This record gives sequence, structure tokens and C-alpha cells, in this order.
Amino acid sequence: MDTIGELLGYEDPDKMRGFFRKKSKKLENKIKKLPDAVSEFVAESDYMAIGGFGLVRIPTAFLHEVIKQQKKVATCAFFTSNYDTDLVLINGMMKSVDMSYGIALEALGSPKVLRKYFENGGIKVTEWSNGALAWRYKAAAMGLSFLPVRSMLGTDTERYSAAKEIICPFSGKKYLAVPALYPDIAVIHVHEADMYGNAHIKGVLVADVDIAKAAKKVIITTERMVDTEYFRNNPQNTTIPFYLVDAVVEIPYGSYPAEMPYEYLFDIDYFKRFLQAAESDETFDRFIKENIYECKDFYEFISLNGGVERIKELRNLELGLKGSSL
Amino acid sequence: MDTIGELLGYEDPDKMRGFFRKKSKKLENKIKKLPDAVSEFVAESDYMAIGGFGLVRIPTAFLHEVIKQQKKVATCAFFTSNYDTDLVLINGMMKSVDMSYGIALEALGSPKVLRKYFENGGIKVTEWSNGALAWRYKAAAMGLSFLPVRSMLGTDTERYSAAKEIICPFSGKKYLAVPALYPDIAVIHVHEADMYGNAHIKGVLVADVDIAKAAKKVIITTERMVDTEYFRNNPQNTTIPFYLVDAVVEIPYGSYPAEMPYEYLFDIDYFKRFLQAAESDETFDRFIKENIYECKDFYEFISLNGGVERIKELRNLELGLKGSSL
Amino acid sequence: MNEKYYNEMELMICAAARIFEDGVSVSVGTGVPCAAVMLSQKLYAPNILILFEAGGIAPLLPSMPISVGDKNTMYKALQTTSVSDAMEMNQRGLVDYCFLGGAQIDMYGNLNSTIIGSHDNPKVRFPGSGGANDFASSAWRTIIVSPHSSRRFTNNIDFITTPGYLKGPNAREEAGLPQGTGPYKIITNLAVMNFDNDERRMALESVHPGVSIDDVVKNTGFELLIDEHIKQTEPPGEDELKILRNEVDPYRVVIGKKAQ
Amino acid sequence: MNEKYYNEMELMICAAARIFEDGVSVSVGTGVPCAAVMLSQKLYAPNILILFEAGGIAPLLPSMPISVGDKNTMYKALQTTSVSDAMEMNQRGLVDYCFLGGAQIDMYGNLNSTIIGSHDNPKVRFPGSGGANDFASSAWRTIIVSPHSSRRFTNNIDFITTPGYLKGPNAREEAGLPQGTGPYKIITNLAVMNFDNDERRMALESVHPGVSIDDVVKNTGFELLIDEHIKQTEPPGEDELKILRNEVDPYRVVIGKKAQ
Repeated sequence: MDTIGELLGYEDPDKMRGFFRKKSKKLENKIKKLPDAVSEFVAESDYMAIGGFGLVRIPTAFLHEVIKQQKKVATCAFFTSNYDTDLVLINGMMKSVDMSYGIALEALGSPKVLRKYFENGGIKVTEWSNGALAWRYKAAAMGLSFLPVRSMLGTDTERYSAAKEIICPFSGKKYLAVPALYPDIAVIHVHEADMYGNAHIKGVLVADVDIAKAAKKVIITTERMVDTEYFRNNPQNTTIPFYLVDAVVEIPYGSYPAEMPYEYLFDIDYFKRFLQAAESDETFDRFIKENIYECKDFYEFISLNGGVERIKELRNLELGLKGSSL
Repeated sequence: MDTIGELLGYEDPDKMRGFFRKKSKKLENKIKKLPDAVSEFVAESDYMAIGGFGLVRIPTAFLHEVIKQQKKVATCAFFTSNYDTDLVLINGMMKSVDMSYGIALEALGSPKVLRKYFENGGIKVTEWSNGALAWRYKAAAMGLSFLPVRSMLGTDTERYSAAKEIICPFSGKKYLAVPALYPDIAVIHVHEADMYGNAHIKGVLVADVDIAKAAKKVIITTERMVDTEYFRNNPQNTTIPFYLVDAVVEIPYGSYPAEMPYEYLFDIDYFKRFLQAAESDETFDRFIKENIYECKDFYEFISLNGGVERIKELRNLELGLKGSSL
Repeated sequence: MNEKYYNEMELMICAAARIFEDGVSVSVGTGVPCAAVMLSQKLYAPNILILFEAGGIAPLLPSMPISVGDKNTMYKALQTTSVSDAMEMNQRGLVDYCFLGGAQIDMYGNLNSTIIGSHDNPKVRFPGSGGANDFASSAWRTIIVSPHSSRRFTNNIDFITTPGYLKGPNAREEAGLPQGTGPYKIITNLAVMNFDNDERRMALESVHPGVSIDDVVKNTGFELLIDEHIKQTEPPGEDELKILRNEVDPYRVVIGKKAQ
Repeated sequence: MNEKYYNEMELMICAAARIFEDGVSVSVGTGVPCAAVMLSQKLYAPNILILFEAGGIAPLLPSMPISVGDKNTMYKALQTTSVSDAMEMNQRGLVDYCFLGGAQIDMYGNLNSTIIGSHDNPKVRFPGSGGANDFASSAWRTIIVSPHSSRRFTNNIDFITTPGYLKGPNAREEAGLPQGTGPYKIITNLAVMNFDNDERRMALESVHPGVSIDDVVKNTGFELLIDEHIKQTEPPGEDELKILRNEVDPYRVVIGKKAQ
């Protein structure tokens, strides 16, 4: 089957080797303030990869700042993306995206005004499965220009992808070769990080280790800073090693209103308000204005939505401390 | 370049899918005694994969028992193998092996009598690099019949391997496709395991996670048993999950005379005695007889070599408690 | 028929829960599939191995997850790993069942969850494959849950997001998909369907209590294979409903919804 | 020359240690390479990133490892990971240098560590590639340490275990190896050599104190490129020797051995 999707985020592996060669491998202080991290690292033509999955461990604070600064990211992987990629759409410059799942908060519903971006033909979509996008990141992470996989074969998902069929020289079987995906920038929210960028993630890892290896620039946002001894004393704590990372931003509650596993649950009420606002352009614009543009920082946004009291409730729900109803 | 090495340990991926389908996914008590684990699980025609690396975290107790029972394993991957594969050679039925590194204890020297197995032409060798063997296990672990890699190209290591060159459909670059490696049996020594086979490894993982996924039968030997809550309370402790595992054998000091990271150092004096004995067939036969055949169990072997006092010394050396000289 | 003491969603969940043999492995998402697997675990298959694509393996699932990586999917799990690891477990042949929905389905069990209309200018844009295509490619058996209407059950599907038997016998194997895999059962608010082994076409297996074969035919946009002995779907038992309502979904997150 | 206040091994280690710029990454094994990198870290390149193929990343290396996965390779490391992860870091282009030895080497820097004689019936069987082939394929620059003799430096090598420039200019790229990689320097007990950029052939860079160009030529089994201005290798400095003997290798595990 010939495929007709646009190939996005791919680079020649030798060119990328040359790029990675130049990245600093020194133990350097990479701590940045949130506004500086966004203004220094996010470029208008970037392909952005976002860590986390669904309503879990997404780098909300960073993405809100991207909106505030009106950075017009060029494209993005919609990889079981919900609120995160919705946000990236808002600045409205995307023309092409890689999509395995997007514009829906899973069972909670779909933001109507953002779905319109797709339904009016303004965005060209290259289709993938979640596995295919995870494997595209993994190909790049392994230093390969492709990986053979056994998904997508025979479907329109294959046809509208940018994959290519190949034959295994041992089994003679047909495989789909998915191309490496090298995002220009990756943003990943973690539980702990040190000043050099060593980072620890608890719970499901999604594709974040491979994304950090695949991306040209890697920004870590973290619930809290820890000393490097935290990693040196137990090197298995290092989910993402320092030499992959360009900047570290400390943002407690930085994933709110999404869940941070073992820390705080997602705020389902916020997401319901978000979906309701997304029923019309007018209500949505007002919602984004109030919750993002007019908030002087991320903590004003949290305050607006119940503040530290709400975070405490979400922490109790996450830890099952008070007979959580979720 | 055409390759001329014998293809070992490869299976059709669909055939292996059928095999893995039939493996039990139940939480069942898999605890076995060492002699039973060897007699029930090791078959004469087996391709055996051995966990650990060099002088570190190898399943010595299991391998000594394989010798004692004179199980004639058919082949093996020599994957930075030292004492471990040396042992597997002793029963003397191997005709073909996959080799990236073997018959040498790194800087300590090479066991002369075992090198002779290779130098008299009795063993046919398919050559690989360490990366290639690690990736062969990984291909199987990913459910693929091959992985593209950028090693071995242009060398005699490639020529005497069983790999095949392919072209990346995106970059047009030449890659080497390494075939999946599905060992019949894998033996991996770990720090902690529960009765179901969930296992935790501390320190470097070598290729053991991929080996456990690639192998048809997986035997875990463990320094100590733990309750399943150890894993349920922190699922990141699970290095190897239960559903891959066929048997669990508790053997404290089961890696001795090799190192168990964070537990005890390798016994360099033992290895020097081993190498010295390996200078002639006569001394070697006597050494193996004393240390393996005539020992009623693994603890008699340890007793013979300094017993619990020696283990204490090695623990102090490992933990740096008494000004280690290593 | 008596007044029904259960709703359509409850019936679908119970019918699905009975499929699983003890000790099988299942890739699930949120919603109906998760409720069915939880019910099965409590009643029929205590050793069922549940996995979520975000990386949660064998959690104890105290309550219904809302997002495929949320805390319930890793609560007391036996491992927390990655998307690629979970998908590779499917690709290796370790996963017996997966459990999917879709906006459209054709007679070969192909699913559309991408678009209505043309790809370049869609009338409706759905979320896309997510993990569905991977699961249906590599898990041994695909179970599909769907509301039953001729709009949804149609051979004019706008986009094959997720493979059923594609164009019929051998088409999966010719496309390169793993041997011996494919759709197994479809559970709707009207009936249970399966697939004919030779033709790979959808066949009626049982109709739900109070539903006629004709109801099913009228609501299916293509010809269903129907043999002489069509049974009635076993209605939910008392035990099933008690556990479903009290333990699996006490907040009626799933069973409180309409099936359509 | 004065009586030498250092031995050949110490000279080789010091010459190698001076190669690394601060902040580079190096794949190393045990022995001379590790001693050189440790010395470099203490004197010249405090930010050097050291990795071991068994999975130890950025350890503090309190003393010389004996096995590539032993406790020293993970002591206070910043990560403990796997062989494939370490090799993929090389394959991605993140590793500036690797550091190898071999039983034979030819004028293109190809290395043999597999056999002497024929492959089917070897006279001597060596351990094999280990990680050497992977490192030399993917790290940007390969450094080789070897005793110097015409038996070892020969164009009649019995087996190319590990790629140098293969058959000369462009041969690596044509074989499919990553662009811009290859042997960089060779350090022996007699001299330091490098590679001509056009011909990809081994060229003499400097001779060690007390060694003549003729000594090097006599001990090399192929023609070396030798230009007019061959310098003398800088002998070990006082600082270098002090740190090497007191801190890097106090038990003389490496420096107590002979270079040949």
C-alpha cells in the first residue's frame, strides 16, 4: 500500500547525530524561570512533543505560558492528547499535525470549537496509531531512521500515514516501517529533578523516556527540585538523564488541572468547565482569557480555580485519604 | 555483503506469538527447589541465555547445578560471558554458538582448556558484537523478527554473522538487520523476587529485561524472596514481571564467586584459582570435580572456598566498609 | 417479556464479562470494556491480567478509571511501564483479548473512529485510532462494543481506522498482520455477533431478551449471516448485577449512560 | 636521554588522558582506557561523561573496575541502565570517543580481536568483539591503545573484528556506518599515530622520548605516513604521574603491567 500522509518531524539520522554531538554533556546548572524557559526555548517553527498522556502528568504550566506568550508552534504530535494539545492549538498556527488521538478528553467529551479547526480543513492530518507514534519516538531514541512494526497494516490509518512497507529479510513477512520522529522541543513534567536535569518520574512512563532521547531540546518541569545525591545514591531513580536536558523549571502543581500520580488527582470540574466553554467561540475565548491570558502567573490560574484548598482536595482524592469518589 | 554465519536461536515471529499465547498469565506459585528447576526446565537441545555480564550477577548456583546434572545444553549466547558460559561448555555438547565475547575473564585472563574447544575446530562460531546480541534479544522482546542497527557493517564480524543488509526506505541508508533471538531457556539472577516471578534487579540491567521477554522459558534465581506487596506498593520495583517467568528459585549468594551489586563483590581469588586450574585438562578436571561434582549443594561449594567468612569479606568489599582494596 | 430489571448498558457489560476464560490477558481502555473486565475479574476470571496502554500492568482497579493512565490504572499494579512496552506485549502475542468501540463498523469488523466524510475535509473529526489499531492488529481476539444502528453498521464506512478482517479471508495475513488474529465478538444493545470462520463475515450469535432477529436486521446496514438456531442472550444474573452496581461501578459512571 | 622516571604504560596513559576536551563523552572498558579517562577527569576534563557498556553512566569511579559491570562502574553513577541503552546512546551520536585495544591492527585502523588463523579452524581464538565493534561503529572518534610490533601492526590481519576506515576513503560510509566517524589516534609504547584525512591511512604524529622514527618503522608491518616534522611525545608530567600513581591506580592494577 502506498501512503499519502505528509512526513513530519523526520530528519536524516546522520544529520541528527551531528546535532546530538554538539549538545553539552557537562553537569551545568540548567535551572530557568518559567517565562524565560518558554521565551528562550520555544521557537515558532517548532515541532513540539508533550509528555504525559490523557489527563495525566501533562506540563500544563509550561503550555499555559506558551499560550500567554502567543508562541505559534508549527506542529505537534497528538498522542493520546487531551487538554495539552488543545492548548497548543489555541495559538492557531498549526497547518499539519501527526495524530493518533486528540481533541477529546476521553470519556468526558470533545471540545467543539477546537474540533472545528480540523473540520474546516484548516489542519492537514497525518494519521498514526498510539503504538506507531510511540515507536517513531523510539526509533529516534535508538539512533535509527525507522523501526519495523506490525500495526496499521491494511488500514486507512496506514494509507494516511507517512509509513512505508518493507519485507523482513529473515521471515519474508511484510512489516510497516515507521519513520523516526525528532521533535524540535519536548516538554515533560516530572516528580523530581536536580539542577542538571536528572529527572525522576513515578508511575506510568508513557513515551517520555524515548521522547527525551528523540527531541532536539528538552525542557523538564518538575514538582520539586532535589539534590543530585538523590540520583547518585540510587541511580535507578534517573528516569531521564541530565545530558538529554536543556532546561529545568520548578513548578509545584505544574500539571494541574491534570493528575500528577501519587501527588494530586485531575480536577474533573475544571475539565467540565473547559468542555462547556468550548461549545462556542465566544464562551471559549472568554474562558481562555480568564484562565490564561489574564492570569499573571500559573498560581493565579490555580487560585482562580479553587487554589490551595482545591489542590488539597485533589491530593486527598489521589491518595485515597477521604473516601475518594473517583 | 553476504553473510555466512549459521543462524541460531531464530524463530518465525508468528510461531513465537503462538508459543507466547500459551504461556500462563496466572498468578501462580512458581517456587522451585534448585535441583528440580534444573531437571524440569533445562532440556538437552536448548539454546540457553544467561543473565548478568562479565563477573557480575551471573546465576552461578543454577549453572553449577546444570553441570552436576550433566545437562547438555545445545547452544548458548556468549554475550560478554566469562565464568558463566565457561561452565556451560564443560558438559561438552555444544557444536555451534553465538559469540560476541567469551572464554576470557576480561583483564584476569583466559581459561586455556576451554579456549581449546574453539581452537580445535569443535565449535562453530557465529560472530556478533555485544550491541548486536543485545539488539537481537530486543527484537524478540519487541515482537519483531529483526531490528535495523548500525553496527558490524563492513567487517568480518558482519561476514561471519547471520545478519542481512537492508535499506532504510526513508533515508536510503544501508542498515544491518539483526535477526530476533529467542532462547529456549533464560536464567537470570536477581536481588528480590516474589512467588509469582515478579523480580527486582538493582544496578545495571545488562540485557536481562529483553532476555526475559525473548525467552521461551524463564528461570529466576533470587538472593531473597519478598512478598508481592513489595511490588504492588511500588510497581517500579518490577524489573521483570511475573507473566514472563516459569520458575523462581531462592538461592542466597547465588551469584558467588561473581559479584552481586550492592550485596557482595566477586571473589577474585577464586577466579585466579579457576584460571590456573584451566591451564591443563588434568588440573581443570580436578578443579571442577572438587568444586562442582563432589559438592552436595551450592553451599558446600561456598564452604569449600571460604564459606560465610569469605562472603562477609566480599560484602565488606562491596559496600566499602573496610577500606576495600578493589 | 417482563419489565426489564436491567438497562442495555448493564446487559452489554454482563455479556462481555462472560467471554473471558480465567487467566487470559486483556488490553482495555476506559468505559464499558473496563467495567466488563472488572466484573469478569470479580466473578469469572480472578486471574485475568489487565493492561492499560499508558503502562499500567495488572492493577487492582479499585474503581473505574477516567483516563487510560490515571491512578486507578496503576493502583497496586504489578508494573508501571511505557506505551511501547505495553504495545510490544501485544505484538509479542501475549495479549489474548482487546476491547474496542467505534463510530462505524463494516461486515468484516473494520472500525472507523477517525472521520465522517472525506479525510481532507471531514464532516466530523473523531479522536482517531489511539491504541485501537495496535490492539486490533496484535491482540489475538478483538471484542467490539457498540450501539446498534444501520448508520453505524454499514459497509460504506468512511475510513478504516482499525483492522477487522479487512476485505475478507486472508486479507489480514496478506496485509502483514499477525496470523490468527482478528475480531471475535461484537456486543451491541440488541445482540451478540461473531464472525464466520470461512467468510470472515459478521454473523448473528444471539439476540438480547425482547429483541427480534428482525430488529437486528433492520438496524444493520449490511447482510448479516444468520443461521437457523439463533439463541437469546442470557440476561444479566442477580449476582452479576449486584457486583456490577455495588462494586464495579457504584457511581454509575458507565452504567448510568445510554448505550447509544 | 636520562634514566626514565616513568614506565611505558604510564606514558601511554598520560598521552591518552590529554586527548579529551572538557565535557566530552567517552565509552570505556576496563584497563588502560579507564585509567586514562580517570586521569583526564582529575586533571583536564572534570566534566567528562564516562559510560560503560553494561549500563553504568557517569559513575564517580573511586577505583579501577575489573569487570565492565562491576561496582566501580556504577558507584554514585547518575544512571544504571542496559547494554542496548548504552549502545543506542552511541548510535544516536552522543558519544564523542571510544577507547579500544586489539591483537592486530592494519594501516586503516581496522582491528582484530577475534582469531589468528582461519575462522573455521583458528590457531588462536580471542574473546571476540565484545562492545568494540559497536563503539567503533558509532562513537565519533576511536582511540586505540596497543603494544607496538610488526606482528601486531600488519596489513595481513586475519579478521576485521572492528571497523577502522575499512578499505580507505569513503569505505565506512559505503558500508553504511555513520558519517564522520572513525579511528582518531593510536597510542603505543613507541609512538602516537593519527590518520591522514585524505587517504585515511595511519600517519606518525609523535615518537616517545628515547624512541627513533626508525624504531617505529621497524616495528610497523606496513608503510606509515611520516611527514617532515615529527615531534616528540610530551613525557608524563610530575602532576600526571602523582595523580596516576596515588589516586587513579594506587594498587598498580594497570600501571604495574607490561605494555607488551
